[in-house]
Amino acid sequence: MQIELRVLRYDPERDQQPHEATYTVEANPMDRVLDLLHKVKYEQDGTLTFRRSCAHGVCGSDAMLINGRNRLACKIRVDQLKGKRITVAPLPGLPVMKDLVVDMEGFFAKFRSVHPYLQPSGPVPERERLQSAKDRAKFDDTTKCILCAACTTSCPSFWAQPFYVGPAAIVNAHRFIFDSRDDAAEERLEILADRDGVWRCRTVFNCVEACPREIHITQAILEVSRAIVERHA
Amino acid sequence: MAPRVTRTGTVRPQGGGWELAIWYLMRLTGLGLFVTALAHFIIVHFIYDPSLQTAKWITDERWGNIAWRTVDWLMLTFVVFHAFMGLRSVVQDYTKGGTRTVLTMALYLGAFVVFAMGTIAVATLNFPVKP
Amino acid sequence: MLLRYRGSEGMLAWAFHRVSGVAIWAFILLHVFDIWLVGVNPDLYNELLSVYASPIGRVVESLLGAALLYHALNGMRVIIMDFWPSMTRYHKQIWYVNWVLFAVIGLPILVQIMAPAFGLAAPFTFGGQ
Amino acid sequence: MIHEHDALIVGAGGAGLWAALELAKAGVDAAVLTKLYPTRSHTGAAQGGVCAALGNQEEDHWEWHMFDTIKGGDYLVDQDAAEVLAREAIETVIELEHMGLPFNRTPDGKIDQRRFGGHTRNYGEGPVMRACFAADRTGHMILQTLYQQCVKLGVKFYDEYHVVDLITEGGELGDGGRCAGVVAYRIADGELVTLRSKAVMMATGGFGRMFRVTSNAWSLTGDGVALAYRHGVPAQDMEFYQFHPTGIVGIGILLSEAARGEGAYLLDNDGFRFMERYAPKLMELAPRDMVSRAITQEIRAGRGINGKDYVYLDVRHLGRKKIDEKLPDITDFVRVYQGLEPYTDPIPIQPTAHYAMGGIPTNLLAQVTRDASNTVVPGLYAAGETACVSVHGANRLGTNSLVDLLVFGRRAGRQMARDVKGVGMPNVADDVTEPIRAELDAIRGRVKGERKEAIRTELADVMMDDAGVYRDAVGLERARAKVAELRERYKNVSVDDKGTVFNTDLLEAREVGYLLDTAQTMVAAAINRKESRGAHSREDFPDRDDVNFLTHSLATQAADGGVDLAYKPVTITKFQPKPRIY
Ligand SMILES: Cc1cc2nc3c(=O)[nH]c(=O)nc-3n(C[C@H](O)[C@H](O)[C@H](O)COP(=O)(O)OP(=O)(O)OC[C@H]3O[C@@H](n4cnc5c(N)ncnc54)[C@H](O)[C@@H]3O)c2cc1C
Ligand code: HEM
Ligand code: SF4
Ligand code: F3S
Ligand code: FES
Repeated sequence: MQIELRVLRYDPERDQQPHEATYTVEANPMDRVLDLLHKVKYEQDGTLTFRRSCAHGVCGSDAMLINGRNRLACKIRVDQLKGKRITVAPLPGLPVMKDLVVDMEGFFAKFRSVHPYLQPSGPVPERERLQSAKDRAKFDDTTKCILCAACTTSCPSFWAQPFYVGPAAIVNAHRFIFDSRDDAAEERLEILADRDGVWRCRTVFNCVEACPREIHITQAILEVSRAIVERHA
Repeated sequence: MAPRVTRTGTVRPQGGGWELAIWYLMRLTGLGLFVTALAHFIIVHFIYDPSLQTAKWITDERWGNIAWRTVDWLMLTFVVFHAFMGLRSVVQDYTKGGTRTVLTMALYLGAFVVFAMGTIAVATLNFPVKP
Repeated sequence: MLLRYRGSEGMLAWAFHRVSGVAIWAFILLHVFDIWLVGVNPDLYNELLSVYASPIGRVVESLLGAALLYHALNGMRVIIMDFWPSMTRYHKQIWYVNWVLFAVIGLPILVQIMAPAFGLAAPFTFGGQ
Repeated sequence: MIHEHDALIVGAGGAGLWAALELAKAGVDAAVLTKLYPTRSHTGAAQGGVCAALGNQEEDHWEWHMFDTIKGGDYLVDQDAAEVLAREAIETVIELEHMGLPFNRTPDGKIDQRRFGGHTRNYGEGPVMRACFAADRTGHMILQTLYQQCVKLGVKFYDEYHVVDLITEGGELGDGGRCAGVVAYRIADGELVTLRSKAVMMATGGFGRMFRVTSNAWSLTGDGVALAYRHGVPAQDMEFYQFHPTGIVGIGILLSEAARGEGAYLLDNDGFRFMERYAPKLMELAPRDMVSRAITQEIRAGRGINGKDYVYLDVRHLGRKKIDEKLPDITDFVRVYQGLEPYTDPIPIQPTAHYAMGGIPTNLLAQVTRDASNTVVPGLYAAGETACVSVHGANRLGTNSLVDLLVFGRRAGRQMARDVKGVGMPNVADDVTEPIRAELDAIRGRVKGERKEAIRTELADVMMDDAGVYRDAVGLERARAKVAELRERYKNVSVDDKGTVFNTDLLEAREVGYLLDTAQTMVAAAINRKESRGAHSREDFPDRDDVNFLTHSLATQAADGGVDLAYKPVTITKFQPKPRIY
């Protein structure tokens, strides 16, 4: 079948403004949007620029706005999008470098800001630190994050206030706050109790819809909020 | 406003417990309003018709009793906090810099004025009343 | 972006909540002012009251009631999730339930408020009337 | 622009990141360059697990692990290296746990372990639970955990810097020269950046993109091997390339061996567990080369599903609970990419190009060596898939690559930290970037050239068809001629994008060049190896020939643009070669 692929393009060396370019691509229903982008790049116009690497939804390179929602281009099939017209644009709310490539530096800075690494106290044991399967399960969901930024850039709170630390960073803080081996929860809760921390979440759930790893992000955020409340209680 | 998250990932904490308190009180006043504001609306629009609620009816009937005045004053307190703090977050979302500061201050001031007007109304209208 | 992004239930729920919140806020300003008038200038208040009781006033009140009811119900939805984060997994279901409650509670009130505007007697009567 | 660091690491996968941690801990001024953001590295795609003889589930010993590695590698493994691997696997896995890696847990809170292909108890008696895992996203967790630790220690990263050349001092690396740094292309704005350094480590991963059907990322184009090769460093054991038995039909996405580790079946068209014909003891858990060949045989015998070119992987009998707990990601892949439901449908699979056993030769300290007597190239190190120690020999066992990253990534970091103390900062001429700038400008400036896509797809086709699971002289000669032709055509390659900002078109063209180099060495070494061993399976020479070929191949660039081959002996310590039967 033929798909009309509309891509919001912008080349800082040539364009004043982003503009939409339309391509007609031959596709089959099991193709993914990434395949279509590749077809355009390899058969029609090599200047079309986007990031991609693993091509199966585990590296987080190719999150973009597809038919009005953030998704991974390599994880969404043509038949799932229904219809013969597909629109593609860069992730909302981050500076566009070129075509579908956005500047991720601010996003990663937020990730780093929540101290996303294990900080145990006490002596290092000879063998592994023991952890029950039940304790392990408490943060299982948030270990799945691939830092694709689909969530943070789908959040109206983030669009409104780019200082908002954003769902991805909170997810990664959650992963350590609820890890029984970690002893620095206090420090992270302090950071997230900031004005631009968890309180900016208005339970919009765009993040959850966008997350390609199906992480229950809002639940994680609210668990952190609750931990902050309990810490003060 | 300078970026508060730096390249090396340090954050300058701001707000401290203040944001937490507001967040929490938003929920508590929300719960309070769920009871008082909904009840209020039902009373004045469902049980009584607005056309009946003349100034005289208010002074004589509705606020003829101290319990109602207390409930309504409580509602006033909740609503002033809840609505103005709610609006504060809207303002803080969509404005920045000087505008934000001015509007936020205006909101705090507005909240005070509204709270004062409401309290004066509840407390002075034909007071003291018959028990 | 708000208009470009195709959010689903959660985003709608939030957008309505915010809009309704601001609308109620605006009304509260007016409402506190009019109650204040009761003491300061009862005649002016009564004049205002006739606007409230007019057909257009009734439409506005219905809208206000809808906003309040929606905001209150959705506010409870938010609070439930805040206190029991695992309920976020059912946020859509809660939202649908809210709309059912909204209809069940809202319709009788709507009829009651609007009936006089069409010259009909209010369908529900209570001791006070 | 010139930067300077005591040590540079090219690549931010598992191998590069661990090395960076060691350098940071030692207080060395080091930096990591990567053409992707670190968390995009393909280590994150590894699924099944990482083996270490912890013995948490049942009795196990590192000697058994060592033996399995050697036998799995069809005795081409250097046994001193295998010993290091099996011993240090244990401490590195424990160290990973200490860094925070969220392993699945046994009921008593220890790291959980599962079975994996080719890993056995008591020197081959039966499968053993040795693979430590975090659901089926072990690689993801390793990559994230190591990156988190790098954030913790403030490791310096050059994100989205594509290394396009190595800088040498005192001659080419193959002739005794020293590696003095790298030239990197900053993707954001096309700037060529010179980085001087006392020590450079290559950790650039594999080159599966040489084949049509592969589990590898688009970015895995053999950059490290090719760059070293261009400076005279040999490429070792290139003819050994692993095909993983269970890739999603057509697109090659991997369905981890963990599925079979948890008990999945392989079925032919009659619903028969055909592995019984090939490895009655280990069945589905035989090493990968055997299973891939078995599948190919079944398909050739017309027993593929409906006579087509695939067979079934069946997890239905495992039950939903086990599938959801232990294999959530791969079942998700099946749903998304095949539109099937693994609870109820068998999964069509076929072998997919997966892992390079060969690469840049190194010694046990991860120092790159340049000849049959293991002469060290000063200042150059390598670890991970791009390196060849060789712990995998002719065929890698499942999970052993992650172990390789940990053990030799760590060793590389430690060795660099030691080595940089004794040497001075090399001198680098101001104009080192000129040749490479000229090369890139030529590609960019060419108006009427050939599109790189044509070259890449033709390469992938010929390698898949003629240098795949089974090989023979005729096919390999065909491949050699084709690669030579493509190399000629590549001289005239051109791109659409003439800009400087984020020009992926240009970089992809550059990557095709790396693939052509690695393919050339692979085919040359494969033609010359007239035996079948591990993943290298010649139909015209079906038997292993220890008399003539118990040796590592070393491919270097010949003056005429062809390949020179040399051989170096395999280190044998404890285990004499025996027939490989499972
Ligand atoms: C789907 C899949 C599943 C696997 N499962 C397992 C498993 O269960 N167990 C197991 O043991 N092994 C497994 N493997 C194998 C193993 O994951 C890889 O061999 C290993 O992760 C390679 O790691 P690495 O550090 O060498 O390189 P990679 O992780 O591939 O990283 C390469 C790095 O080099 C950088 N780079 C490359 N070229 C350049 C350049 N020119 N300039 C700058 N930077 C560059 C990249 O940006 C990247 O950061 C699997 C592999 C695949 C593909
Ligand atoms: C009656 C008058 C009310 C007014 C004027 C009002 C106003 C507001 C406003 C302006 C907001 C901010 C919305 C935003 O940040 O997006 C808000 C938020 C909120 N309101 Fe109300 N509200 C009222 C009643 C209620 C009631 C009855 C409840 C619940 C029982 C409630 C619960 C909430 C909650 C929980 C929030 C926070 C939502 C969030 O942060 O996402 N409100 N309200
Ligand atoms: S939480 Fe989900 S959407 Fe957000 S960055 Fe992680 S994987 Fe992407
Ligand atoms: S979209 Fe944003 S507001 Fe909260 S629920 Fe998700 S972070
Ligand atoms: S390309 Fe890796 S997530 Fe899409």
